[in-house]
Amino acid sequence: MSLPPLPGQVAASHAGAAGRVWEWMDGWAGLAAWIDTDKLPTLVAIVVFGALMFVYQRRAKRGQEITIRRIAGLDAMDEAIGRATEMGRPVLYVPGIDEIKEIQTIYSMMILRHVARKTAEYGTDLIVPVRDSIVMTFAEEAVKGGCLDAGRPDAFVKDNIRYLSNEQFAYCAGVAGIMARERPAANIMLGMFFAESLILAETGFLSGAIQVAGTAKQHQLPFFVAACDYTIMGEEYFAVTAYLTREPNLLATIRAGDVIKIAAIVLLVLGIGLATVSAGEPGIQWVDVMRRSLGVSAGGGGDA
Amino acid sequence: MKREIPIALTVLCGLAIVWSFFTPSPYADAVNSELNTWALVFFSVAFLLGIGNLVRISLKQIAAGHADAVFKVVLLVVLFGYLGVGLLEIHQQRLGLFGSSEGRVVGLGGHGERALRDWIYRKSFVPLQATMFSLLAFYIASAAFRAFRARSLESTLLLAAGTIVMLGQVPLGDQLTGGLASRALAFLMVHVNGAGQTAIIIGATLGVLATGLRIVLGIERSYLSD
Amino acid sequence: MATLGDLDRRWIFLAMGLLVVGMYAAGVKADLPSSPYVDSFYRTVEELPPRSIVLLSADFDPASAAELLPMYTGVIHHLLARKLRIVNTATWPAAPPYIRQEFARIAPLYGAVYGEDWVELGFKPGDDVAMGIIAQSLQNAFPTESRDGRSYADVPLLREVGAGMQGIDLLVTMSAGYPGILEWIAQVGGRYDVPIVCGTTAVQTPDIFAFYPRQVRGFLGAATGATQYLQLVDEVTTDAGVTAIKEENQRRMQVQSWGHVLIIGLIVLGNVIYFRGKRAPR
Amino acid sequence: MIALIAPLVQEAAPVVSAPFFSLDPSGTPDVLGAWLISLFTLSVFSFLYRDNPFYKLAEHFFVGLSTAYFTLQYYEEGVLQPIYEWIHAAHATPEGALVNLGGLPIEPSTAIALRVGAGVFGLMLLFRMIRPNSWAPRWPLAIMVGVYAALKMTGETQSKFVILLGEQFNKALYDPAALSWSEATRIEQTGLYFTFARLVFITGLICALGHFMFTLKRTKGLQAVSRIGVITLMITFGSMFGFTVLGRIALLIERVNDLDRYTAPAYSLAAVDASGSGGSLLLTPPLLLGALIVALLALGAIQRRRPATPPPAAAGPG
Repeated sequence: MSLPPLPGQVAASHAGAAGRVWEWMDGWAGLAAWIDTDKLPTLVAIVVFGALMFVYQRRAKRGQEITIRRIAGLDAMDEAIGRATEMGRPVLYVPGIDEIKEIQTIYSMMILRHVARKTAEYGTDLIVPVRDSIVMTFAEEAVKGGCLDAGRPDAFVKDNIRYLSNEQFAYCAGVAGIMARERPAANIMLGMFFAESLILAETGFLSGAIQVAGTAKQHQLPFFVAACDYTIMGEEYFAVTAYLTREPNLLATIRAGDVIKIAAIVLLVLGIGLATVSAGEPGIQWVDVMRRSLGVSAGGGGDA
Repeated sequence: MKREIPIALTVLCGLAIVWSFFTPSPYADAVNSELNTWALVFFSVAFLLGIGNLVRISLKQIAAGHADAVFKVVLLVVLFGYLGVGLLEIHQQRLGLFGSSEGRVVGLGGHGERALRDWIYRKSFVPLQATMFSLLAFYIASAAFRAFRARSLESTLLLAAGTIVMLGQVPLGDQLTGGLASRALAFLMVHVNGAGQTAIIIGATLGVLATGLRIVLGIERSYLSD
Repeated sequence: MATLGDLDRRWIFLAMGLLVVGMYAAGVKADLPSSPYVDSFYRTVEELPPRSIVLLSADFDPASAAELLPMYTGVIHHLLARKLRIVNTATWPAAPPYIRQEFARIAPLYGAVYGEDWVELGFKPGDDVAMGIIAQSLQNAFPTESRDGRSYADVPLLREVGAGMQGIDLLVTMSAGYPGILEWIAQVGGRYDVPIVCGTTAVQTPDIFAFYPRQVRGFLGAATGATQYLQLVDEVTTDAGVTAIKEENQRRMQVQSWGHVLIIGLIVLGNVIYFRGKRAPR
Repeated sequence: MIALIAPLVQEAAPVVSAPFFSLDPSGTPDVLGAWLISLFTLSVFSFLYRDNPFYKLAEHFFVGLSTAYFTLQYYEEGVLQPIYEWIHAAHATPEGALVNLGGLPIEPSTAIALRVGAGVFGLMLLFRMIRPNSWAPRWPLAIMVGVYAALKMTGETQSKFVILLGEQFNKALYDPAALSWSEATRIEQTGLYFTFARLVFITGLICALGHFMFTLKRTKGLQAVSRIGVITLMITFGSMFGFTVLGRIALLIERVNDLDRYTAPAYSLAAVDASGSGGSLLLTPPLLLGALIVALLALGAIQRRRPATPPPAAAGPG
């Protein structure tokens, strides 16, 4: 990629229809004092996304079905719990190591409730090691709720929700100890992870357990994909939570996100087509008008 | 009462920032800059609160005769020792220490206002943090041998791409592959990784937009229940 | 899997440790081929007219100094050799000592005068918030410069920098994570017409490719990018210090090569044992 | 062992003299500092063998120091400067002069009132220490959450969604002449390579976006798109894996380089005589401390293996 010139001047010739639209946009720029026209597209994006979320949330609340496709990671989780039941060994659930204010930890609690319902139904032990005392209280609530959902409140074992340590590597040593002593047949690791994800995945692999891991941030995903049997990647993490909880807010956000992505893909195909056609053409082309309508040519130091 | 006012404040300040982002006027800039400074002050005060937590837990463990009690004492001595040195250096001008006076800062040994703090920082904080992170080189090596398996198409592609990137970054890689590795690296990074990262970033930004909208419009209440 | 589990991982630790120390002792140096994104970082600086003002932001800490300090030193030599003027800021609390330490050694080599050719504004807490304030009004962000405490208006160089990045011709950030290049893009790239280049740690480098070559004109990725850039800067500067850092980095890249070969070997060996174990009759 | 270490010492100009203690940041590193750096580095590395008192000491020292370090930074820049010094400066502005607030000149009295307000809200935050769930701390927290959410939402939507999409339509990206960089190989300059590369990028981007769609019916087409999307994402994660390995090993090499610097004669316990000889290697910080740590850990290991005899009074570490 050669280095496009620094913010140079627009080409002299404004010939053609595109040129006339370009000049009209120049005129328009100064008019609205109350808004910076370069940022108009961002305002449109925010308003459209907000409107979509609002519409879909109302529909979801009125019971209209928003179907989320079955996420492969969920099948892997159910298979792992099933195998643990067959072998009569516990399931280990690691809810990430971040505090409760991290959105992924809150969603991990919701998924934990679903897992707890399954293990209560199957009568399998569920061990939840945590790194933060506040997360421990939330985890207890989630597992208790799951056992109630399965109609077996007696299945809840308070001692299985264990606060190990709030120091990163000491927590890993604690989890490794549980893996060695109680030999869980399934390790489910969902939430926010940092550099220790590598150690947890390696220890889990060596203990012979089926491992399903998932996190929204992409930096730890390479180690999970390499060492675990199945990985729930990036936005799939939020989709799994929406699928399990059917919570209107979340369903609406995912549906709105899909619509925006479809629009982005259509825009991409159209824009790239135009750009390829007019690559190397001097003067203003329709693709430049399109770029400017996305507030790029001015803000992004672009050129004609 | 306990919930309505905080939510109103969140919505008010959030919308003020959004307004200042879109409006090209000096008043917008002033509002934006002042609200940013307020958020900065609260962020700093919240951080100072965090210290109380650490000191309380350490003191409780020392009192309970915890196995690592002596190390907790080391922690507190270092914490308050460095805080003392820092506060003396910050306020040396007013206190007339180390030769500093009202208008002039000299610092210990004439090496400026933060001489001792920076020395302790370079000789302890630097090696400790850098070495803690470098431990991961060993953990990756162990995991590479014992846990990274090409069990599916996905993990095979991942390990293959990782190998190309590892070879393409170093001189030996090019020597072994006759210059192919660094060219393959450039193609993979700019065209395949570039596309993957763009898609991930667009997805993540839509997530930030969704949570941001819910907070600024007052729909999201979870942060209040802590 | 019995064979793999029995191997105490400390033998692998020992292998990595001995390999790195051994290869480092050997001290072999080798030239690195360049990359398009390092080349465009270098050319973006070369194409700036003399006396242009560059905002250099140190956004790293000791853990990332191993990869970013060589780039930081290289870019200071490059900017001063090109007669450019530098405004220094930092959004990481652990960075200011590095600004002071590097400029104390390098500025005199190019006769750079404090207050006219370069100025040190110090650390600004608040992450994105701080960057928003810096871009929106440097004076509001730093009422006084941090070395002698002189007020903003008294510094000749700062008088040429107005609100909204007016007067800044290039933003260079050495970025270790959050806050860093991605937040500078959001706070500056999205609002003001200033080209941005950066240096990043290995872990963050893959993310930057999404913004290359438009929102980030060029960048130095990890130790490799640092070495490639120092090779380019060494040609335009005469200072022995740059050559020494370049050679030190080239020596490290040679050790890096063996580290990577070890990791690749371990992956291949681990998979061979795993798959042979799987096919062997139970 | 010595043979392996000996070449380490052949520095270009071996440091022969170094001050015992000096605060000068850019001078030759002082001897006291060399001992501290070597102790901390080797103590953290000893964790690779097993958790032991050396590592515990280093870790707790680190937690204490880093907490204090960041506290000072946030106290100085987040409390002292925006409130105390700002009010002090606003107070000292001469009569009739105005104060600059983000480019807008305002009355000093308003500037002071605003920052006093910030200070009051800051104090309300301190109430969390006394009564954690009182209403007072919620107000400043609410403001902070609102400001950060709005700041991220606007800035990121602009640069990481709208402009990131718009930049894909830049004509320069589709002009083969845009291919030339100084060392592009012959193949990379051909139009075919350029078209192939652009097609790979565009298909990868669209399919990866397509993979992260969850509410559409899973038609055959969407499954194929998702498949290509996953392949693109796996190569992306592979490159992140490669770069993480690069980064962590670079850090390890820098630590070795740092320790190597302190094996110079100037840092040895044995004094360096006038002719510059002496300062034997074994008494330099890294090697002496390294030997000490290994010896003590070995002692501990031996004791653990002999449970029969009662452990001596000074029980071994670990």
